[in-house]
Amino acid sequence: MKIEREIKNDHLARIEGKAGVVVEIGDEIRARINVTEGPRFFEILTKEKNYEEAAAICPRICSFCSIPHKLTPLEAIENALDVEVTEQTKLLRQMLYFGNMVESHALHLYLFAIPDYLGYHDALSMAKEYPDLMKNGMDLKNFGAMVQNIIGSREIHPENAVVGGFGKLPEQHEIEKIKKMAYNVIDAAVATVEFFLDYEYPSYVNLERNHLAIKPHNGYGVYGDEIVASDGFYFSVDKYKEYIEEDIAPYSFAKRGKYKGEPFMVGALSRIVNNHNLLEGKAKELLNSHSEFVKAENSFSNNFCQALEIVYFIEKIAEMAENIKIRKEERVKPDKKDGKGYAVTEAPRGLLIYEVEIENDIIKYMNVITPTAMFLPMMEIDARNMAEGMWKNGYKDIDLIGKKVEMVIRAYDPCISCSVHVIRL
Amino acid sequence: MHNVYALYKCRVLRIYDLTDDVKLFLFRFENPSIAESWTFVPGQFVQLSIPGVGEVPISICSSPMKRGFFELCIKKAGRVTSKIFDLKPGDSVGVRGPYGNGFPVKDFEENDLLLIAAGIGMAPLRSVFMYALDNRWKFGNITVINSARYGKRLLFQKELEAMRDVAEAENIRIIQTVTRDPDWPGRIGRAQEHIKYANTRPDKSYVCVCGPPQIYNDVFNKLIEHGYDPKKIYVTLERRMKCGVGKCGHCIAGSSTFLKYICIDGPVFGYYDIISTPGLI
Amino acid sequence: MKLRIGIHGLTSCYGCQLRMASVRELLEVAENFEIAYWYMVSSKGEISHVDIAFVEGSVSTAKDEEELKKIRENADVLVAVGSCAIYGGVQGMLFGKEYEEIFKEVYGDNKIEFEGRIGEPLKKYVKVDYNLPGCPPEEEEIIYYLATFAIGSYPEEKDYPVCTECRRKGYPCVLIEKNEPCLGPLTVAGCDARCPGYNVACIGCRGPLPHGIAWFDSLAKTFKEKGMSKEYIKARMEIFGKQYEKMDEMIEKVFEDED
Amino acid sequence: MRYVKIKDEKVYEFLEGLKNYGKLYAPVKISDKFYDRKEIDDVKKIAFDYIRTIMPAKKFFIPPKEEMFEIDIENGEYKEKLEEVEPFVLFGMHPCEIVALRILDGIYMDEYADIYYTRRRKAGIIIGLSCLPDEYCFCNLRRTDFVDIGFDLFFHELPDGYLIRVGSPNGHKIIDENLDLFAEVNQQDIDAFREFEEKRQRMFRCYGSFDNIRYLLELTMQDKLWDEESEKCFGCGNCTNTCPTCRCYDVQDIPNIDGKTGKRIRFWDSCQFRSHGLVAGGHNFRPTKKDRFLNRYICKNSYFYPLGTSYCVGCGNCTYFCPANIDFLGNLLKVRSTAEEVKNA
Ligand SMILES: Cc1cc2nc3c(=O)[nH]c(=O)nc-3n(C[C@H](O)[C@H](O)[C@H](O)COP(=O)(O)OP(=O)(O)OC[C@H]3O[C@@H](n4cnc5c(N)ncnc54)[C@H](O)[C@@H]3O)c2cc1C
Ligand code: SF4
Ligand code: SF4
Ligand code: SF4
Repeated sequence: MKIEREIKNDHLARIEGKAGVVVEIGDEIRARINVTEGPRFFEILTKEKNYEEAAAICPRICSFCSIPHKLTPLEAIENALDVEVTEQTKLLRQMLYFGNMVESHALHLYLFAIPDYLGYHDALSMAKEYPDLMKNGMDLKNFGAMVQNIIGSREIHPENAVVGGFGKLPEQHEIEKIKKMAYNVIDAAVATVEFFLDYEYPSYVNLERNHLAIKPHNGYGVYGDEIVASDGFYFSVDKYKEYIEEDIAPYSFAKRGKYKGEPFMVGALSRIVNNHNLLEGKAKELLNSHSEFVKAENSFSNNFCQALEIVYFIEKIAEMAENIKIRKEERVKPDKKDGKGYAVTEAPRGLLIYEVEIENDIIKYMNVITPTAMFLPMMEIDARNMAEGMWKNGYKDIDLIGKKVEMVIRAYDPCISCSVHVIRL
Repeated sequence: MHNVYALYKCRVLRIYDLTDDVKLFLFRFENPSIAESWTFVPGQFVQLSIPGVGEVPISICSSPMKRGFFELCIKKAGRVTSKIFDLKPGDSVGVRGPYGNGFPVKDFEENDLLLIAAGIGMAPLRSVFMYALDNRWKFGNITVINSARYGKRLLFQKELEAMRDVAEAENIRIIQTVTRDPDWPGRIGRAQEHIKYANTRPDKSYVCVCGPPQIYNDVFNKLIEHGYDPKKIYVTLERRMKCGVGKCGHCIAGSSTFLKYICIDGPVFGYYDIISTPGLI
Repeated sequence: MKLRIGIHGLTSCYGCQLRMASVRELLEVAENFEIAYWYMVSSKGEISHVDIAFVEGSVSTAKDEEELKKIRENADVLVAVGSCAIYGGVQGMLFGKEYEEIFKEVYGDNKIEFEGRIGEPLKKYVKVDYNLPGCPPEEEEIIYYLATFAIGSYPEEKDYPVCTECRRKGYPCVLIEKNEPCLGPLTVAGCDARCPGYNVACIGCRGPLPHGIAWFDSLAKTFKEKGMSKEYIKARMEIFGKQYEKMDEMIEKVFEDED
Repeated sequence: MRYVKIKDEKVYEFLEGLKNYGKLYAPVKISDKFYDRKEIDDVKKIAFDYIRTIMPAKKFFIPPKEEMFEIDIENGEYKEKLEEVEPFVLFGMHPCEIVALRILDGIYMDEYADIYYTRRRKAGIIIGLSCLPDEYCFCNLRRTDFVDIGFDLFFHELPDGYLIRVGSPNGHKIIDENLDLFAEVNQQDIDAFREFEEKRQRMFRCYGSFDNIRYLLELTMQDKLWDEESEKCFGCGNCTNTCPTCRCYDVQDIPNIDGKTGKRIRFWDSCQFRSHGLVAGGHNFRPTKKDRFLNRYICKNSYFYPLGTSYCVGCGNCTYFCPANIDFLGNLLKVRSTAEEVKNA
């Protein structure tokens, strides 16, 4: 193919991790996302380690979702060793997880995505002219961080969550603090949703697609055992290898997921598409009054859905904080030393699957599939369609097309570090 | 109650380059009543603060006879001293002190005085020297041995050189020597090798030594060989210091039978203190 | 005059940059410094001369190396940020193994057009002026480092272990009390002994103490006396300490008589 | 000396009443094995049988970290930062710790009195409590096992209450203001007190004279014992941090992000750290771990002349809280003092 024009960006800004994008325009239009972030081989790093240590290593896959990368392996390990954690532990973990959702979404929207919408290079310059908007973002982020600090010991790489429970339980007065703060920031969350109502989605990326999301245990949660696709099919996590496969492209250290051989999507949009009827409270009201902003076929809706989720998770945290009365309890120690376990959760960017095999307390096999690796092929298609749509409609300004392609990518909130932790199937 | 860590504001009046990494600073107290009452004994030091960076102990190197002003001779060594080097006339710093025992200059009176300095060691000894000049009639013969590795590292080299001739007439001998500088036109060799050229009478002399810890034993041996009285030999020591007033514990040195704070029991110690106390130097 | 700073990431979890981006004083940082380059946060700017470059991540690809050298050439001062940049990070654990073998284990016979390698610390490639430890670094320290630079000075690096902060905080010692393999004694302080404060033994995420004062041997001996196996001790200590000179040797020494 | 008695049933009422004199701090159990002094809400939580706390009482007078000055960098000024000091009561101080405080007094309230320490010291009421030693205690060797001064009140355990010694005007005041809680000391109490003291004396690990240890230590500094023992050491500073008389601190200026303001802080330091003896130009007065290890033995065994005791008060904290299991007293005994170890103590 003769290449007429090329858009090449070696290092995409405002995403987590290192990737580039290349769009080639010729008789046909091609796009590819080069994942240049170095490989880190987490499956090998955790092999031959005691499971406690493995669970401490996993969060280092990615800082933005270090909570999911802590809580999901913990669950897989606990499943392998038949550890049944207490109700209180489950609740606190969920709260911790929700805190991470709020922080991760807030950071992504305010630091990475919104500057695009308003035409800024970064949030810092945006903050000068939109101080209130930026303050909303910081408040939401700080709230999420606070929840993680209190329950998880810190907002990045939480060491307090351990197999069987927690090293130390939060104090009741800290839970009260969470509750109080949750009510304080809810308006900022609603304002975030409203921000997106002023924008329309580019139609070039409209495309029917499959959305995969968890079937949550309770409510619009993050824990579950089954994965549901928008084509109606569902399967339990231990069968994941039968339906989700991954291949390798020579231009990427990240592997690339396919569901039944086709690219698919995961993340906030997929969750809302599949589980919207589980939403409650303000988030539900907002969804009902603005349902046209949730477009299953358009990945730009992902940002709107993230904003909706922030509202939902803050309300949920407040509700949980309202009800929880901290009881002193010891962490549950496993009786078994061997086993095989699976776990799937909804990380901010979508499905996260862990599989472990333990022998005599030592990890013999670990496999991780991250959301970004799953949606990479879909993201590439959308990026291509964006470029093609614009080109065919007469836009010849390559820089502008490049910017829009980046926006598509940012809408997904890809987590490149996650994607190259590197998987073995 | 007075806060011993509280600082007096001082302004830099003048800065002189002594060598490429040593400068001489002239300071003045802002507060007139302090300027009037503040005094010290040669061998004492101050704690000097650069706001936001930190605090360091520095020996005073001028004569106490000069009221309201004092000089510090500072070598650029690390975080704080580098910032001190950036000071310009008119800038202000925080100072407290003076601290330490200082040299027993009153005892020195009516005796000869031998000052032996190596490297930055000239800083505290210059104060003794200046004091002796200001009170010339109280002292006998005086010799200053100023040594360094290279000629360009000799502190106060020009100042001392300039007074050499006049000084001889006043029974003050100035010996400047370097150890590693082939281009140096003057004397060569370590400080102790020049003790024999001093004009001081061993049986009538007090000796003050300051330099890196490694030189002390050699200097002591030479002095004793020449007949100087060990009881009358003094050295000034250095340690890490954070308070200067015997609190922070960093300068504690010595052995279990003789534990000393360099900051309040020193920095000036007698020869017998040194030899009976492993760990002091 | 505002200092020009650049913030960069090589291969890592991006936690150090995220921590920098989420400090409470972020807007003040933006006000007091000219941020010349920060790809994670801004699409403006390219590598150009800066007063201070902060670099997180380990060198894990040929591209990382190239980028790092370019950063170094353009920076007066270079600060290695976080455990990856200082010791290679968790991925640095593979140090000593063959890259090709590991690659094969993961990617099979597939070829990838970029050259990867085992993660190594920055100091193996360029001169590093200061280390800002942590996994990720603490907010307070990030601000301290920046502020000391801002006033024309530089930071004092800590050379004492987490234990001392554990004691200053009054936490019960998990090593003495529960015989848990706490790495606090050889890990550089700065986190206020967060994990022991949560009854969790320190895994040494901030990396071993600098200046050759991380006593892996003494600690391994104590662990051994508490009944831990050599494999276990090694596996734990290497998570953040693999590329500390002599770590292996020091542990071997303790078990010498047995083998 | 004035003596009064309090019966068991009145003790909690008395403790509750102490809150009128300031915030009440006393030892409580903080984990399976450890105790620490905490502010007391419920006086029933106070641990009367504790032996040692993980943080020595010095924390109340020189906190682990404190701000000394606010700095105005632009104008080159340091403004002293003196926070409000409220009166407080330390209940349950053992003799060794009371002596330790007097040593700190000697250091901190000398000619160059430290204002931060002095203000807190003046605000604190010290109430002693008798104790029975464990195998780590050797206050008897240091002659700090009994205190005559340095407390306001001192509680001695009796089978049915406490015999109280009154040690200061403040102590008298507290007794006088609560007179109805106390009884006269009778012959039975005196017998019980004597019995307790005799029993206590029989429980120590070693007996004999220990003062000569400083000469013996100085003479044996070259022994290979110190190579072997320092090899085990982590250099972590737990010994100095938990020592009631170790008081080294470090000072740092911390600028704020605006570069215009900042604070000067001080925090506990330790001679076990590399930088403790480091001076500019890289010279280190204690370059090896062994130098640093020995330094503590030297320092602690040297004399604090104003009190006529060694800096070490024999509390055993440094051994008990050493994660490397290094036995301070054991090592001193190895350089052979004339004190004798009693097996099966
Ligand atoms: C009694 C006394 C008198 C002195 N007189 C002079 C003098 O006249 N001229 C001169 O140039 N230098 C003198 N020094 C040495 C001077 O104090 C150090 O060079 C200075 O502290 C280095 O600090 P820095 O921050 O620049 O170096 P860094 O190495 O960055 O030091 C960091 C910190 O360590 C401490 N520290 C480091 N080195 C020393 C040291 N040698 N002594 C004490 N504390 C140290 C300081 O508290 C300092 O804040 C004297 C030292 C003492 C103890
Ligand atoms: S818990 Fe760990 S960090 Fe704390 S004192 Fe013990 S060994 Fe040191
Ligand atoms: S205690 Fe250890 S593992 Fe925990 S944060 Fe500190 S250095 Fe990291
Ligand atoms: S040296 Fe040890 S035994 Fe002596 S007072 Fe200090 S902690 Fe107690």
